[in-house]
Amino acid sequence: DATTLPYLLRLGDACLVHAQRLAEWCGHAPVLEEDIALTNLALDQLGQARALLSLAGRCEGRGRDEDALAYQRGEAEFLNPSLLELPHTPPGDSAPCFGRTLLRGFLWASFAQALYRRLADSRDPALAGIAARALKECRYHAEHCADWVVRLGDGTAESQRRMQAALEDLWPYTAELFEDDAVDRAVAAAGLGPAWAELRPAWLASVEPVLREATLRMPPDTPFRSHGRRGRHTEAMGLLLAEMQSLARAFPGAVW
Amino acid sequence: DATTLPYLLRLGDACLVHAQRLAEWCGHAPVLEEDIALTNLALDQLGQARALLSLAGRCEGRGRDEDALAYQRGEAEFLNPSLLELPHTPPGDSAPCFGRTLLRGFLWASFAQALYRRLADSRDPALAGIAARALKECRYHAEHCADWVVRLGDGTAESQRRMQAALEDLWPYTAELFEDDAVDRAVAAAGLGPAWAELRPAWLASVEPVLREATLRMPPDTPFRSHGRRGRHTEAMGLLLAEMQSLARAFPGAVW
Amino acid sequence: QALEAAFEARIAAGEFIEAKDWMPEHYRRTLVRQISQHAHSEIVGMLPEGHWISRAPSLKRKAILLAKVQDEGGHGLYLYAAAETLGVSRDELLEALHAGRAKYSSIFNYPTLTWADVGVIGWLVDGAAIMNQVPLCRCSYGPYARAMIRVCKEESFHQRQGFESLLTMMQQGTAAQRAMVQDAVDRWWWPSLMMFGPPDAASTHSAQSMRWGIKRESNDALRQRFVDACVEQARVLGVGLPDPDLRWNEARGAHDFGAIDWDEFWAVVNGHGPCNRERLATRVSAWERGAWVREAALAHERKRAARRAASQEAA
Amino acid sequence: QALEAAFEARIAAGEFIEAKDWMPEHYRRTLVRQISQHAHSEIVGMLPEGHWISRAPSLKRKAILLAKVQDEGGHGLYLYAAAETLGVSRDELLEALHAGRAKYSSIFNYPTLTWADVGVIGWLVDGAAIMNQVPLCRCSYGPYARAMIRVCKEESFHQRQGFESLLTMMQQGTAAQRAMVQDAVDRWWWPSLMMFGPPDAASTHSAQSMRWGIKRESNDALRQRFVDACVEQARVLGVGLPDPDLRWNEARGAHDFGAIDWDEFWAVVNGHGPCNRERLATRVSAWERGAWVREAALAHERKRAARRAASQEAA
Repeated sequence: DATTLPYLLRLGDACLVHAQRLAEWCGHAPVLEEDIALTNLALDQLGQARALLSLAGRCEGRGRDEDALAYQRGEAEFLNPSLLELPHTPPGDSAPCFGRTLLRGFLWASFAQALYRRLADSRDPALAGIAARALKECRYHAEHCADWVVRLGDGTAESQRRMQAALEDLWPYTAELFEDDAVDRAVAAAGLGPAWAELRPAWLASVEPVLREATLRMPPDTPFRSHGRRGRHTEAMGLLLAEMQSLARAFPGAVW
Repeated sequence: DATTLPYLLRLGDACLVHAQRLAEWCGHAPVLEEDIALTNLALDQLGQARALLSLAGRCEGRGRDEDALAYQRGEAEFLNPSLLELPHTPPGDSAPCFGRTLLRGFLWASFAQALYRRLADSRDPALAGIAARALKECRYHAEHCADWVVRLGDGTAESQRRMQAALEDLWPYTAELFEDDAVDRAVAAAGLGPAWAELRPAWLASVEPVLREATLRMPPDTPFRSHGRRGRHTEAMGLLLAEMQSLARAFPGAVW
Repeated sequence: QALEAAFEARIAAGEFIEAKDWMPEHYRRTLVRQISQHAHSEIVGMLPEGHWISRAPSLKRKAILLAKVQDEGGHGLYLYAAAETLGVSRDELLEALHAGRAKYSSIFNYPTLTWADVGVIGWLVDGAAIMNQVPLCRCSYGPYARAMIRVCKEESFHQRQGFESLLTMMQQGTAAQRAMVQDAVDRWWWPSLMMFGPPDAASTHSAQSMRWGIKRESNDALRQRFVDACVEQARVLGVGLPDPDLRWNEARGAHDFGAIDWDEFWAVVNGHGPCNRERLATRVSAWERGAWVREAALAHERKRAARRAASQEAA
Repeated sequence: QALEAAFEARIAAGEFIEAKDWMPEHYRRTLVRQISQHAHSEIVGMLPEGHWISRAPSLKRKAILLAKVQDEGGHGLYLYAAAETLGVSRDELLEALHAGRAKYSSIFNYPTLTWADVGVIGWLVDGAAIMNQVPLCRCSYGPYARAMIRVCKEESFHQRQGFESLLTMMQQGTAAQRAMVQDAVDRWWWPSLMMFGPPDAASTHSAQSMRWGIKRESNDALRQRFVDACVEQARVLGVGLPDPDLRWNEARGAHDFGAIDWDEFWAVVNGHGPCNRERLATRVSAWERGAWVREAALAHERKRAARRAASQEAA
């Protein structure tokens, strides 16, 4: 129906876009162990994306598979929260910031854990199965990222400054995760999954202690709102998709 | 025939790719006057590219216009020398280097002047007409860029260091401009235009005094060779095309 | 007092004030604020459209867009020059922008998400800018008025180009292109209406500026004129305007339109728009990355001057 | 002398030398050079293939490629660990790489220009690497031999995946895809043959290394075996190999093949290959950009240790 599909795409696209970003570190991380760990996160997120997009395609019933959804949609049809599409490079900076990546990874994995925990009880057994598996992965992601958030927040003066700046950049984008809307309400009413807005207390409960341990100050709420879940993205999204889809679009009819 | 087309594409693609790179500075230059000047260079190069690609399309006789050639070809079909596709950011650096851009602009405009001067006498009146007009533009480009090369070469210790590094990076790519091959020989024999290899003395005569005034040391020749003119590009080219062609490819059948 | 009276008399007579003329400090400050804000808007305004240069879908459109963004840089140049006649340097003005003390037009804090945004910015944003700026061609300060004449002429050209590009997509394009245009109109319509500033009732500065001829028409009057013009243009394009309350009011001889979300307006003005952080950071970073270039140019100039002096001495 | 004789006897008996065992300094140095060069090759080798992760044309292929590049990072880890058993730290080895004192496999100085390059690297480059490395699984130094067993197992898997991806394109793909595969084979064939090193006549180090079992077969013998295997695989794929002199020699029971351009080989080894500058600069910049992260991690560790110590004292 008209609400299940966007509900699944919001999560599936988030995983896909996050995987795309995480993979940018492969070969470029500060230590070899993190080249491997971030690629691991990317692989897990990609696996979740594939399962969710495949399910979305079946649910849509128009014959689109994971690749049709990943490679043949336009920007406005992607429904990931904007948080996940932001570049690793802070606004105005030149180089990608590892701390920003890990902080986003932490904010998202904490959210994803809360969401998958509820989705594991979904009335839809396929979705429940995906969620049960993903939950374990996200638990590891949240731990790995939280370790780094603490290490870098409570590290040197410079790392503290960078992490606080990253938090101030990223925090406004987390508001979108909990915006209530008709899609979420319908899905929640049908027992398919929770309205994301319900997850805020659980999310805050897992996020706050880590930020505190990392000596980071939580930014105040602002009227800023991103709207990726409604298909209105940031300027970063078009460039991400241009690159991601370039090859698939340049070879119509190809089999890979 | 089979040699005129690649001969025209080598030059037309060089102008197109150079315009694409120059335009990246628009809004990001070190002084507002250079935002405007570099955009001017980009516009001139784009105008030359359009004229040359249109001529190439007519010469090919398969109904491809400038846009079909710019947006629907694969990487290996682009025949610009690799020099023009290199990013403004030096290898391993984070930010684009204005000096590197102006140095490349100078090396290329000096070459283009020498080439257009000869093409203005082409047996093909359409090509001769394009060349006559482009020659005036390139004279201005060479002057503008040379001024900056001197200013930055003979400026501060830091600017000298950056310019020397840029010269050492870019110089090996200039060897390609003068590689002799069957395409050039056939075209020269037909009186359509010079073999690029013939232009080396004229080019060196205009380049050397400026580099000397800029206090830059000309790097020794090395066995390094780039092969963009044969369609074998650098890793930068695929990403440049992915971005440039993304919109055109995502909307098949569109009219803009 | 005599000076002030003479100044007021020239204003009243509709004469231009020139750079060398005496003027009240408040007049000067108001002008510097307004002109520099306008100049900053031009150079920040290069960014949202510049974002699409690399992806322009045809070489002709790429050339048009490049030339347009270049013109905006040119407007920035004239306007900084006009501000400099008031005794403040471009570097000082840029410093104020980079430090967040000076403002630029809030409209440029919205993102350009599709190619149609480029056309819609030409049509609606440049259209609103012209509506705001044409009266300034008769502004009391001569250098500003003359700069605005040139700016307005070029902006009108951009506005027609933007409209023409949308018309091509709507009339000759695919269904996907038409949907892209409609989506862009939906996103830019309300922010464009906000470009005329707060309702007259809430607008500061206005009375004094009107009297000085720095401002010549009220926010609401200009906004109404813009809406009336756009309704007809939207009909020609074949796009809808995203306002269910928009309708012709025979009695007023004008279109009624829905309530503007002023909370959004103030949020964006106060730094919480979609791209405020990115726009400013991009400008600051371009400036900082260019520091070595500007230093080298100065160093080279000094070396040349020294060499000239030495060779004259030797002669 | 007694130690040396015992060492030589164990080598002769085909026994493993372990980290704690006595070994001649030259043996140690040779091993450090070879193992670290191999480790560096793994991490530099992440770059050319990593270049295509963002554009992988299907999600399945993206996952396979990610996992493969991750495995290369893993190989780097085992190999640095094996080198560390010889008393040299990973940081020292990286420092030598970044300063240009240590080498890595020259093959990674070639660019990946199309998606087919990813498949061809799997097929030919990993294929050649396995051919080189399988004998090292029986190398005399235990930690290296054990690392190589694991590496070779994974590389074989990668090689099959690369081959399978090419087979899919050749058998189920479009004409454009088949052309892309052929183009990639044309570019990678000769550099792959160069991976076995200079001809035996020109090869240094070899005799001693053979005696120590650090190397077990000659460059030319391995190269011949590789060519013979590839001819059959190319036939299955339906691609041509870009060598007009390649043909079966019944008398030798092996394929004759054309002359390798050793000038190109030495140019690339000596820093003048297509991507030497980019590869090294990319590694150095990743390392330098990560400095603040590594420093912060150390600082945090010190803080924690201090807090632990303080709380134990208090208790």
